[in-house]
Amino acid sequence: MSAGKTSAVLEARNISKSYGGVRALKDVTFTAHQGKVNVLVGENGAGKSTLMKILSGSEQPTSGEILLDGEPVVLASPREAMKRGIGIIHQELSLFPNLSIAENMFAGRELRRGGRFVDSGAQRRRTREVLKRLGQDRLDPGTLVGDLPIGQQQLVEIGRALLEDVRVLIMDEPTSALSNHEVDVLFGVMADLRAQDVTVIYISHKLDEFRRIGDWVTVFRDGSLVAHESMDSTDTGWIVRQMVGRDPDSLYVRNSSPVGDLLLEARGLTAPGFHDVSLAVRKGEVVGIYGLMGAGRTELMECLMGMRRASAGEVLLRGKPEPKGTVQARMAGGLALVPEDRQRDGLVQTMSVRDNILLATVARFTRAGLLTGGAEQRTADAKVRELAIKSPGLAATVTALSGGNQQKVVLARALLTEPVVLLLDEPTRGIDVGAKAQIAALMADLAAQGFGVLFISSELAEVMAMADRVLVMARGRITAEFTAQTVTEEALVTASASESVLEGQQ
Amino acid sequence: GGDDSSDNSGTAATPAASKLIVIITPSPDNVFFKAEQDAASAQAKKLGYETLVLSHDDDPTKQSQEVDTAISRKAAAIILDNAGADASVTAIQRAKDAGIPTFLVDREINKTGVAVAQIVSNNAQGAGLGGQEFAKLMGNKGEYAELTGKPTDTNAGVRSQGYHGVLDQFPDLKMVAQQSANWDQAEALSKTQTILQAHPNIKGIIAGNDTMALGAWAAVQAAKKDIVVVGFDGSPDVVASILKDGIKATVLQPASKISEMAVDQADAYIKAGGKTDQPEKQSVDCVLVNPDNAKSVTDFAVAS
Amino acid sequence: MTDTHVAAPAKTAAPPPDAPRNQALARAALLLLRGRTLVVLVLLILIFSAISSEYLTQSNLILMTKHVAINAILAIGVTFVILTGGIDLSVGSIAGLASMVSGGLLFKGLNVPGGTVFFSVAVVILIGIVVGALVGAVNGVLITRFKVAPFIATLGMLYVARGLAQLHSNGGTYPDLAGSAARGNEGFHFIGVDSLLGIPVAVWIMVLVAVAAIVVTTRTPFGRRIFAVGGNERAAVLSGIRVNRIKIAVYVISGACAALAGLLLTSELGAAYPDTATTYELNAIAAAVLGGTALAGGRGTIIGTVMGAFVIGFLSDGLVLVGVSTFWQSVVKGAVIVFAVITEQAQQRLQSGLTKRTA
Amino acid sequence: MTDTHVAAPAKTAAPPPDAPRNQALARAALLLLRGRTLVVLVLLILIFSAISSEYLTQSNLILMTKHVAINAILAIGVTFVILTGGIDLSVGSIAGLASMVSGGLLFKGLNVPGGTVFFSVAVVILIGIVVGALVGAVNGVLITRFKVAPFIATLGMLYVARGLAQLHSNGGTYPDLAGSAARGNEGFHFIGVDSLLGIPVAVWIMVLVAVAAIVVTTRTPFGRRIFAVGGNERAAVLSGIRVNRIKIAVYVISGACAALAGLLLTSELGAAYPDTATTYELNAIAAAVLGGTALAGGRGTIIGTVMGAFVIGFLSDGLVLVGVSTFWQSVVKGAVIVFAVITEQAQQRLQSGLTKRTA
Ligand SMILES: Nc1ncnc2c1ncn2[C@@H]1O[C@H](COP(=O)(O)OP(=O)(O)OP(=O)(O)O)[C@@H](O)[C@H]1O
Ligand SMILES: Nc1ncnc2c1ncn2[C@@H]1O[C@H](COP(=O)(O)OP(=O)(O)OP(=O)(O)O)[C@@H](O)[C@H]1O
Ligand SMILES: O[C@@H]1[C@H](O)[C@H](O)CO[C@H]1O
Ligand SMILES: [Mg+2]
Ligand SMILES: [Mg+2]
Repeated sequence: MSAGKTSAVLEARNISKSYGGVRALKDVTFTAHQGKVNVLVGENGAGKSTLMKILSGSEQPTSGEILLDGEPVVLASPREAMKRGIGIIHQELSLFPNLSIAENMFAGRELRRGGRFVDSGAQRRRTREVLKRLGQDRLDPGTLVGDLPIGQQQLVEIGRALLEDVRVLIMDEPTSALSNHEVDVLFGVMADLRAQDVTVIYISHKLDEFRRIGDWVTVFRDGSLVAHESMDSTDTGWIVRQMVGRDPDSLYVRNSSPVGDLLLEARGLTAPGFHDVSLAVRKGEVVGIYGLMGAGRTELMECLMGMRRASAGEVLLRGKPEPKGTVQARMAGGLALVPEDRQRDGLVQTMSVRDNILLATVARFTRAGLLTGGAEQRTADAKVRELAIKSPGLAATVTALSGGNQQKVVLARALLTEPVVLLLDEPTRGIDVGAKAQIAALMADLAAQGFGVLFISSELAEVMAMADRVLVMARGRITAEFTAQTVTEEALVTASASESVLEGQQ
Repeated sequence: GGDDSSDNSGTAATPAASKLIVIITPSPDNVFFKAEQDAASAQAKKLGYETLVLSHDDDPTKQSQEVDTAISRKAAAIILDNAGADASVTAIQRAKDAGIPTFLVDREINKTGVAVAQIVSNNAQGAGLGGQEFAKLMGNKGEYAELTGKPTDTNAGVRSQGYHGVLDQFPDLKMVAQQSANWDQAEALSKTQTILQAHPNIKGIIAGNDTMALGAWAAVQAAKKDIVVVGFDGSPDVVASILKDGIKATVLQPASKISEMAVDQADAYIKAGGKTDQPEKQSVDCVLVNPDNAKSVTDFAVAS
Repeated sequence: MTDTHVAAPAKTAAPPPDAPRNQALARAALLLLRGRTLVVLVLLILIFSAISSEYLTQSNLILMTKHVAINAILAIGVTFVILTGGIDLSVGSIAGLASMVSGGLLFKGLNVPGGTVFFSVAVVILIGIVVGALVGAVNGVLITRFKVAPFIATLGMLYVARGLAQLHSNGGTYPDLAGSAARGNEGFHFIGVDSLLGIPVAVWIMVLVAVAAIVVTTRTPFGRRIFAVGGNERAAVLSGIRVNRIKIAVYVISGACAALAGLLLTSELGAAYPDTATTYELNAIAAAVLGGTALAGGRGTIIGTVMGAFVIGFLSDGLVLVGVSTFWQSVVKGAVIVFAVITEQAQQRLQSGLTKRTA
Repeated sequence: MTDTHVAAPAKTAAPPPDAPRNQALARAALLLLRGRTLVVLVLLILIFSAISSEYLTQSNLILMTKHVAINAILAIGVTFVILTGGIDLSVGSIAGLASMVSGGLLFKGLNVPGGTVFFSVAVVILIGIVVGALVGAVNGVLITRFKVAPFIATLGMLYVARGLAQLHSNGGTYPDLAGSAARGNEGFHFIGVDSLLGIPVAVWIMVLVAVAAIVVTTRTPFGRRIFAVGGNERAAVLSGIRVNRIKIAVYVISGACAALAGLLLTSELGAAYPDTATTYELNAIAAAVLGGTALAGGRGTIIGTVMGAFVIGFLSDGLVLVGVSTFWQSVVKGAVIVFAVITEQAQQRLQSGLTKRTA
């Protein structure tokens, strides 16, 4: 698609932003083209979200100005940005878990009846329409958002933005928790918006994905804007080069270690969310679980880790049943989990980067019962270097890190427990290409050292590239299993849609 | 569930036959009120009544609700050591309107014709006694501090006035600090300690009741000072302290006697079908307790 | 409305095939549990009326309900605050201050240059409530503009308002609030003592306040925003909700409710004293939490709070009525409060399924 | 371990070049603000000593510190609880119960078949503390196993423990705790009345408790886990932390501290009465929050709590010392508490930068 002749709607001029000692943005001048999909890419921590927060009024720049239709404007609050027609879908979901989907959609701008009262009937109707537009016909607008899996929450967040009459819609990684089908639906919606002359700013780490929809691409590196091109004149290789400053040949490293003894085995495992699941992970093996949103993969992982009680079945670690089913017992048996929702399950937001990294292993750093600061510091520092975690310092609060770097902190913690089998629930969600490659390499490396890896992914390309063996889950059951040699995209999609599961039951 | 036929419900069905006396006092962790409760309850039982002993913790609202309960239970009479001279009037009036006579002990209310009797110790007279003894112990000169009671209790004011009626006549007796310790022992301790810091030359502390005197005495002992402490009530703990040459004096209120009088009068009133031959306001004189007579004091009474 | 056929994958959002039955069961269990406060209340009534035939008489029920009214009104105000994730420890003191202000106006009038003015009872009540609302506004401003934690701001106000109440009369009591025809300020006993259609006016007032609060919380944009603020404050800001305004408003409501409760109490007692409603804040908060309001904010109902107030009130009165000793009253009251919540918690667990947010 | 495959730009981990200077500045500002409780304290001391020359004497400072000790010990215990995101309203009642149990053992001994046993003072104190710890354990079990909200569980315990304290003596006071040589239980006054090296034993005890608490919170895995539980309970679970054990432990600590405080108070008073330490919970929580402990959990320091207790204590005593009337004491105390926190909030804002999490 062609960028064609365009005019600037929203411009950022010479914007800089510092958080204490951290310069998140350095003199950035950025233009969003009217009626186009403007894609922003860059490594984790490059400053993309920071710029978007500034453009949507929730953060103020340290210096620089914002122009809307060529006029300088001050966006002092989200409310003001909204009044000027700038809407945003935040990277970290900002929903009300205690309210229904419909109430979330209309929070702050409720539909009224008689001027004074909330017209909840109308809200529900319009919510249903929006959900339908997003392919979520079955979702009841009365459902509490806190009860939704993260992918559906992300759709609610998207739906909110669609309800508004916006001229500029900022989407900060809206698809990080969505699977291919929902992404397709969303792209359809974006095409509609573009047809209505709405300007879209779109941030994503999924290269193959945004190339399909983007008109312009802007690349950030280390707080600076390093390139701005029309999508047509670029290719994937060029984008990755701009982002990481090197050639992108071997993005994914495949494991090729010999497979050994059984490390983790589940037999007939059943719990709310999944049914009669049996699987095995061996020494030196990287196993992927593919499936659609809501397939029950997260529940399965949590159950393996001892966070949920199994109603039937058993889990064996290195051939021995582990009947206790507590997190401690599973951890002692050699499991570690990097959870899907890092804000909810991963990070202790009040703690420093160092303390978060060491949390699961803190008891190791004691002498005579007291913590030894030196050993702690050394260990945490080593992990930060090893995983290239970009942080203002070990003592900084973990919330000061960019999303992707927060993810690495959780990963570092899990690795420190020296697991026999590492469980990763969507480990690459919200992670830049460089880091993805790193995680793939890490998984391969672990396998080579004789560990097992079990990971969840909703990205076809990723799961195909990284897994030695792929299990497919649908509706709480394992519906298919492939090896790296036998797996194809079509086979995965078919197995994950899996009407056959249903039919098989009836 | 109102269909069970215990004798409880039988009694309640005919109010005239009610044999329940409700006794309401402040918190019994002041032995004074405990003595009051115990004496009233014992006397009532002796006269063949059931009793319900309640505590209002100096909260007039709680008291009001307890009076409501007495009305609900169709009590024959209420014996009350009230929670506030003004804030108690309505509740007592309500009981009266419901045909339940109230007999006040220890503390007066600011209205007559509502309660059948207000039997209190003669606080003014007692404070006069206490003041005189305190002045004497001080040698009619020197700095002293006063701990006053709960501001909402008339007794606090009457006693303070009574003390000053005597003490202010001595030009060399100088009050350097006056604080309310709300009748409370721990508060009296802490406040006295601080007062002793501010005024190291204090020679005496006069307290509006005995719990505060005990708190003050603990502070004096901790400071290892030679300070005259005088209280008011005649509680056993203070009497014991007097015998050990600790606290110097207290003013005994015949608490048990007052309670018994109230119950006796209630009984007479009930039996007479709602008539009394006693005046509403009755006061019983107090007795000074010092080392001379402390031995003969037992349970708020001086053996004569 | 979605019977039109869609591509297969979208269906994965639907629950597994056996869900409808399970869900119906879960919903029934939830309904039962939601009524748990009610169940506890009914249990209390059954137990007490088994012990004393006086408990379940019309007159005692009316009386107990009147006692409940004051705590219920306080608790309704506090519920607004808790729903936003705040807390209000100052309600007892605000009740005391309003009591003294209104009591003073009735008893001794207002000194103005050239004499003393007396206001009608309606105006006096209004002034009392406005005073409460103003103190609440100060709480709100401290919490929003000066970022003082609600616990501390309202704890400070607990002391300040109580001190002001005492200073108002220099510690004394305004003993007589009957007013006089000459001053045109008779009739204060109406709200706390009188009855309408056999029901105490105080109970009617409680009903009015409760109904208004239910409408506001469940049917108005303001009400829904209260839940939004309590559910996720950052998201509320990002949604353009004026969070500070909402917060100030709930403290104003709480202050006004506290003042109203204080005035009812004062009218009932016929005297205003500065210690009115001391420590009532704990009972009010307990009623709200007993009724299912989450202290973390975002979850709760007014009707639950009222039920909670009934449990506490019917329990306290019952213990007194059946003649349980003061000391045992304390023990039993504490135990019942905990017990009632153990059942409440079962509800919450069922309601929020297994994925509980703990952030 | 995996730097083989990807030559990831590891240097990105380094902060930008101009960071050190800015950071140093920010750190200096933070340090100044962190001392704000200290600043408020110094201000208080300056003001009071300007009014009264007796305020800043050695003996008065010692006395005030002794008064602080009791609240500080309560507050340290409560801080453990608040750090996990809980609250303990029962500490005042636990202090009262421990006071009665130990007081009873000293005054009348323990009735056993065949007579009455008296224990030595050390054993009596130990028993008191164990009672407090046990009550705390009950709180912890209610909160973890029965999922009762901490506010409600400990509010219930506030009533239950107080009731038990009253039942212990049937409402009465144990007036004489001096013991006797014959019974081998003399010397209870040591902890509350005596001094060592010119400093009251109670103050030494406070110092010991504070130092132990600092070490535990900052230098042990247990302490680290307390912060984790308060910061994000789910993340703590996933890190293999036994959240329930940690929670029970903090309530046990809080109960034991409360009992210790109750015993100090009792020793000082020389008498045990069931209303000992009524409403002290509010002051204890206020000290913790004044000292910068976040009620949401996960943030706070013991040293801050101790400072908070000093502010409250030095303020209260100062007001009495300079002869401010009771009513104004209340007003000023409330205002200072709020003021001190306004400055604390400034610190928090600086500390957490601009992106505050509110979830
Ligand atoms: N509140 C904050 N305090 C301190 N530093 C911050 C804060 N917010 C962001 N930063 C820093 O600013 C930089 C840019 O972060 P930003 O969130 O904009 O990155 P991003 O490009 O969106 O990354 P990602 O792809 O991981 O979402 C990072 O180094 C981050 O650590
Ligand atoms: N809190 C909840 N309440 C009710 N149902 C839930 C809840 N959480 C998950 N589910 C349901 O459980 C099933 C599995 O959800 P889960 O989040 O495990 O899927 P997933 O395969 O991990 O998908 P995703 O890719 O979104 O992580 C779905 O049917 C989902 O709707
Ligand atoms: O008369 C009593 C006693 O003195 C008691 O100690 C306090 O309250 C007063 O009313
Ligand atoms: Mg980002
Ligand atoms: Mg998942």
